[in-house]
Amino acid sequence: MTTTPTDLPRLEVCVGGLRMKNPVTTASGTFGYGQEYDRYFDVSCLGAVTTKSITLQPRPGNKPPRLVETPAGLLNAIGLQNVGLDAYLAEKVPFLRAKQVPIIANIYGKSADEYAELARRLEEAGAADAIEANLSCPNVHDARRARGAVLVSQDCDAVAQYTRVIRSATRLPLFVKLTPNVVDIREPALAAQESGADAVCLINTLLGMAIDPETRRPKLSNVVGGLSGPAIRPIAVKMVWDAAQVLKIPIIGMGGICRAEDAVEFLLAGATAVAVGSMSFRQPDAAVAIIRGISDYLVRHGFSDVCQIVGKVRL
Amino acid sequence: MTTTPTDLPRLEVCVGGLRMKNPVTTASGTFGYGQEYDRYFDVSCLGAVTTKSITLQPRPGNKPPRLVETPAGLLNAIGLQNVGLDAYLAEKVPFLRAKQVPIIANIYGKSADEYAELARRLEEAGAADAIEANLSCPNVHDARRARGAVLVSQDCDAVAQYTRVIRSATRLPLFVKLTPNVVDIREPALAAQESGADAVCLINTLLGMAIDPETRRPKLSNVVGGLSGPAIRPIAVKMVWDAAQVLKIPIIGMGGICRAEDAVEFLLAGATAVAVGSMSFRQPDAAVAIIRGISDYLVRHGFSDVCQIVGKVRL
Amino acid sequence: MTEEVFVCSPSIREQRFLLECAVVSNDPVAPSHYRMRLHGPEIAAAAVCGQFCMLEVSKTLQPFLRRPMCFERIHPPTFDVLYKVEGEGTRLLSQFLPGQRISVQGPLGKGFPICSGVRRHILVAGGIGVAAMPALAEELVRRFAAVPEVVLAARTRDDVINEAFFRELGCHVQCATDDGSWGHRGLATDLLEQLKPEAQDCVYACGPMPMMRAVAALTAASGAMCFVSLEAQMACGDGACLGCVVQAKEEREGERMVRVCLDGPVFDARVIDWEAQDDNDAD
Amino acid sequence: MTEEVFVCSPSIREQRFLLECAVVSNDPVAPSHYRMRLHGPEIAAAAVCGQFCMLEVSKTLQPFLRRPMCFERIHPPTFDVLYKVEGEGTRLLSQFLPGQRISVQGPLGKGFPICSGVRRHILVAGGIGVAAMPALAEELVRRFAAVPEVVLAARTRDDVINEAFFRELGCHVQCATDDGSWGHRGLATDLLEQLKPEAQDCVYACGPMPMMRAVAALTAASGAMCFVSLEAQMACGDGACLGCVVQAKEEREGERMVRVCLDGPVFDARVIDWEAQDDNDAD
Ligand SMILES: Cc1cc2nc3c(=O)[nH]c(=O)nc-3n(C[C@H](O)[C@H](O)[C@H](O)COP(=O)(O)OP(=O)(O)OC[C@H]3O[C@@H](n4cnc5c(N)ncnc54)[C@H](O)[C@@H]3O)c2cc1C
Ligand SMILES: Cc1cc2nc3c(=O)[nH]c(=O)nc-3n(C[C@H](O)[C@H](O)[C@H](O)COP(=O)(O)OP(=O)(O)OC[C@H]3O[C@@H](n4cnc5c(N)ncnc54)[C@H](O)[C@@H]3O)c2cc1C
Ligand SMILES: Cc1cc2nc3c(=O)[nH]c(=O)nc-3n(C[C@H](O)[C@H](O)[C@H](O)COP(=O)(O)O)c2cc1C
Ligand SMILES: Cc1cc2nc3c(=O)[nH]c(=O)nc-3n(C[C@H](O)[C@H](O)[C@H](O)COP(=O)(O)O)c2cc1C
Ligand code: FES
Ligand code: FES
Repeated sequence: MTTTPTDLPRLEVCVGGLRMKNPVTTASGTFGYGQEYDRYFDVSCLGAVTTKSITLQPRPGNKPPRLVETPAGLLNAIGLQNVGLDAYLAEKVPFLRAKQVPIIANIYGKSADEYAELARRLEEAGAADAIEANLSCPNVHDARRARGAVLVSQDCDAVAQYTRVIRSATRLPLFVKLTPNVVDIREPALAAQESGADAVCLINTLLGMAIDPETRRPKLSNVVGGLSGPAIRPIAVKMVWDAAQVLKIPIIGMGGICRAEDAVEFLLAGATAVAVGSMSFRQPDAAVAIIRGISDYLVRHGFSDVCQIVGKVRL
Repeated sequence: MTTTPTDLPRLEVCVGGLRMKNPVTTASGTFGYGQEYDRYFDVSCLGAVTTKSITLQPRPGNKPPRLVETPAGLLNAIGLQNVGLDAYLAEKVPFLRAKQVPIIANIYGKSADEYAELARRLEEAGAADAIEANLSCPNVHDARRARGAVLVSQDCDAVAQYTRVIRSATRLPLFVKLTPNVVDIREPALAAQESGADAVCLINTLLGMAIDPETRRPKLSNVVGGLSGPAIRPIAVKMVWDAAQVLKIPIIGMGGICRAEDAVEFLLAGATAVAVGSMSFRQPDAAVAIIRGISDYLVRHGFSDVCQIVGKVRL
Repeated sequence: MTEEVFVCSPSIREQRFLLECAVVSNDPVAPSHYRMRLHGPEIAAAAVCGQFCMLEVSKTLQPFLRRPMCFERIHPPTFDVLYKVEGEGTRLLSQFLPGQRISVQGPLGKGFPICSGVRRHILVAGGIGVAAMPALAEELVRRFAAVPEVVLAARTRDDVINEAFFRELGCHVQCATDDGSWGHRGLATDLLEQLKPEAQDCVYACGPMPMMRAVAALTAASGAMCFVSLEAQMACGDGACLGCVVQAKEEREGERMVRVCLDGPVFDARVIDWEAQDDNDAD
Repeated sequence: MTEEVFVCSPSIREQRFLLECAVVSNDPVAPSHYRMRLHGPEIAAAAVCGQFCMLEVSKTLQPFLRRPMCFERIHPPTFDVLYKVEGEGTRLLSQFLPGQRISVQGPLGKGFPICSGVRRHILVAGGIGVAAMPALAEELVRRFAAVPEVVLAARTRDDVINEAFFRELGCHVQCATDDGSWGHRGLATDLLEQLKPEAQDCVYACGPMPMMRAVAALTAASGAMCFVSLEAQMACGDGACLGCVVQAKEEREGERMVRVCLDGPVFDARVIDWEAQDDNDAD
């Protein structure tokens, strides 16, 4: 493709079969089902909308308090409160379909079969353009009792098994979302790739905890929560870079992306697309500014296509 | 012990055989060898001074740039630059001994035997009151080539082996410092305990990375660095709490402690003592304010002894 | 009566703005309490009493989240927020100077329902809860020429805010202080009890959790309507993060949790499961 | 000549302060450049030209680290810092108002050696490097009644700072701008070359890395003494973190790395391994 300096750069990316008109989606759980933010900007300008984790049955989530602000970050223990698959299909999908924005449906199940059923039914209903399997939610376990590797994606064999089962249930692009609470992110990432995942999503939140000195009680009712926000960005960039060294499938990078430069950092580290998470809470239209900023960056540095910078950190 | 409300609370703690007049030490690598900070306050008021990691031979460390500021944190890749054991003994110990402040000598070796030799020689020279074995430095490996579990403390068997070897070389209280880049901190912590450690130190920095979008190069010459500062505090508190559930030996807690309330958070989570790290860079006398603030906290809440709050988070 | 309650609730306003507003003034009104007047024509025009906005207290990423503040007064093109310095965010807020700009997201949430046919409107505010009341009082006066009765509770005399304002508006005002330095020595609920709210009356309350629990119990017993304005730790303010929930007494649309930011912050007191509320959340 | 250099260096001053200083003024002096005058009697009394201080630009934890700034002028009880808005920290700095307080740590590092017997003192500043020069010029005038020669390089005419100041001090001033809008069109080193520094002369330089490398090469060739003031990313400012190192040409006391904060920021140009310096660090 030839471009003249005045052409706008090409932002389109293809992530494991999902075409996105730009590399920016939203992080699951930080953007509702899109409608909440359509009051601030037209969400159809996004590369895709990633939904809050969907479960087969509605989930009430954890008791409050569920949020604690931390230095440059946020601890949450929502506990996957969500409307459940049926209500998602009936109430949330029509809006997103009317918007004609690609849907990455994030799913959570108590077993590989539940994930598979969710994927199958979402595909049947035409209610997703890609499936993101959340194998890494830190907030569905009782922290008072948990021990050892409790998240599916802390166990490479489990990642492989879950991925295979979900893979066999759907032809939609399948993304697997991993936890950063591992020794070496390359291992679960490779396990997902080898079992049929079309992309991996890095990173989910890091396990964290906060205690109120005045009451001497944990600040979260669930004791432990997941840490997100700019505080964790260096950790996320490192994991994306690590994984990009060994993966053939693309990566959706996330963790503390606040501005376009942060998104560019992830792209350079090796992410093909990025997700804006907690920053949407602070600035509901952050994703729009980031899309625009990536385009400006490419122009400023003389690139005609966003793919030209993916993984192009200069060592 | 009976106290009247006007008595000052007892701050003394005993950490695996090391008596500290208060529960506050400094984190290795953030306080030089004490002398640097004696210009701001009398370092003999500390519970102990923990030194920069000492190696058998002087080390030049990594090439610059070695530091990047990150949101509410700091990425470093110093690479264990230090004067080496001989210069430590000749130049640094006399000052600390004159100050009569307990010395926690942090050591780093390329093999278990090097650690053992360091511990033996430090004990012989009377140059340490406790040994902190840094089994978790993220900055001595070439990030471009590293793969899998590269830090000793990411491998429980290695933790056990190293601890046993060092243990056999010294009768000084032996502390083992662990990396947070593991699935379950309880495992290496237990391995250390069962192999003769007198305490564990949690946490070293988290692996992280930052890329400059303008130059497209890593911001650190060593590509990858260790993340510290308030950004990581919730992660550190969680790990201390996790480990405290299963350990019989005490914990020295660290990671983002900036103010007295942060220190109290670690004590409540189960640390017997705490270390002030990166915050000393911003506020050289932070540790003093923290000691004072812990005392004020105890008074305000009617405690007569700091040990009364250790591990006393109310679940 | 449940239907009635929901009928008179205003519909969710879908209009939301994200605007840089100019600070008109930002002055202390009591020890560690400030009032900030903001110029924000679109937000002021859209806001109703009881709704709130989210303020970006710093351009740096620390604090990371916006701070929720209810509209104390809504006088287009301006609106006021009254706030107490609690921590870092509100401390930063208190340092804004006239002429500076601050990013405001709002109006958010459901405000106070303005029901016709009410005999007495009784406003009960504890502590900084008084921030929610002036806009409501003005609205009641404007709509019904009603003269609300107002109960203001505070720690001490210096912390009693807006008393003169309510009197000038024609309200019947009673005060309570913990130390008896002004008005009744004791609780807001002591005074509310003396007012003997009945079935035709409507009580609006905002204050610490124990006060609101007591007001809810008292009104439930008397059959008066009662609306409470709740607080919770918030991230998005828009119903997206599901962080700000409080437990409801019954399932509503399959959920036991209601979101303070979207379903509230004003709730019919009968909706809330008061037993499940934690006193430590509010001060 | 190496000995000479170390002999005339001032000894490390062990006096360090950590003080809240009052902002006397904080005014723009050129596009995105400001000068802040601080009232800090102890620091001003202890500081020497070429040393620096670390400013706490925010009371929040973001930015987390202090910002290093050299002393532009030292006039006890006040001192000045001249700074360019580069990012968040300096932007916050530019928002301080007279009367506000800011935490200052200093004086830090080793300043410019003031050597007697020098024939010509030549000061070369590129960009914001000019911040290091006024205190030095004043000191040279005071100590030796010397009239330094000054070369100021900047991008464009508007960015030339302190020219009038140096002239009033009696210095011989030459300017260079990238675009030729003021003085010579070209580099500081063009002008330095014309000045033909010789073995008895002393050149003091502060500016972007390529400029300092060129100055070092030029003076090395001519045999003139040369002192450069370097920058590096800093955390502690006190020699404790080992973060701010630059590579030296030879091992000194067994180490190849020197710390900008403690061994510098002013170095004899011959100490530095110029090949190892990365142009991207300085702008
Ligand atoms: C809908 C709503 C409307 C509000 N309106 C007002 C108002 O008009 N005037 C006013 O002064 N305050 C109001 N608040 C409370 C106000 O948002 C908090 O006091 C403020 O966020 C504290 O921020 P901080 O950084 O100063 O304190 P922090 O340092 O964040 O915390 C200090 C203390 O305040 C508590 N706190 C922090 N954030 C919140 C929060 N979002 N809700 C409740 N408690 C919190 C913390 O748990 C802690 O105990 C409102 C809260 C909500 C949810
Ligand atoms: C000893 C010393 C003295 C200095 N004196 C002055 C002075 O008198 N006037 C002045 O304007 N500047 C001076 N600087 C540079 C100044 O410290 C940086 O410009 C400032 O820290 C940038 O902070 P920021 O938050 O605005 O930018 P950031 O957002 O932190 O960074 C913006 C850009 O500045 C670079 N930068 C950040 N920190 C430093 C640093 N410590 N050193 C060098 N580059 C940095 C970054 O790499 C980035 O490219 C000095 C630096 C040192 C080490
Ligand atoms: C309040 C909140 C809720 C979240 N819920 C989910 C979820 O339901 N499913 C999921 O896979 N990730 C969830 N996440 C994780 C985010 O999708 C994302 O991985 C993480 O927050 C890191 O990105 P950020 O730092 O940009 O927020 C949630 C995060 C937050 C803050
Ligand atoms: C600049 C720097 C150098 C460090 N050097 C060492 C070291 O030599 N040995 C070690 O065990 N830990 C080292 N650490 C880790 C700290 O001791 C501490 O574990 C970590 O920084 C977390 O604490 P903090 O967040 O309070 O800084 C270093 C940390 C920093 C920031
Ligand atoms: S604050 Fe996010 S749902 Fe209410
Ligand atoms: S800044 Fe810490 S050693 Fe120089």
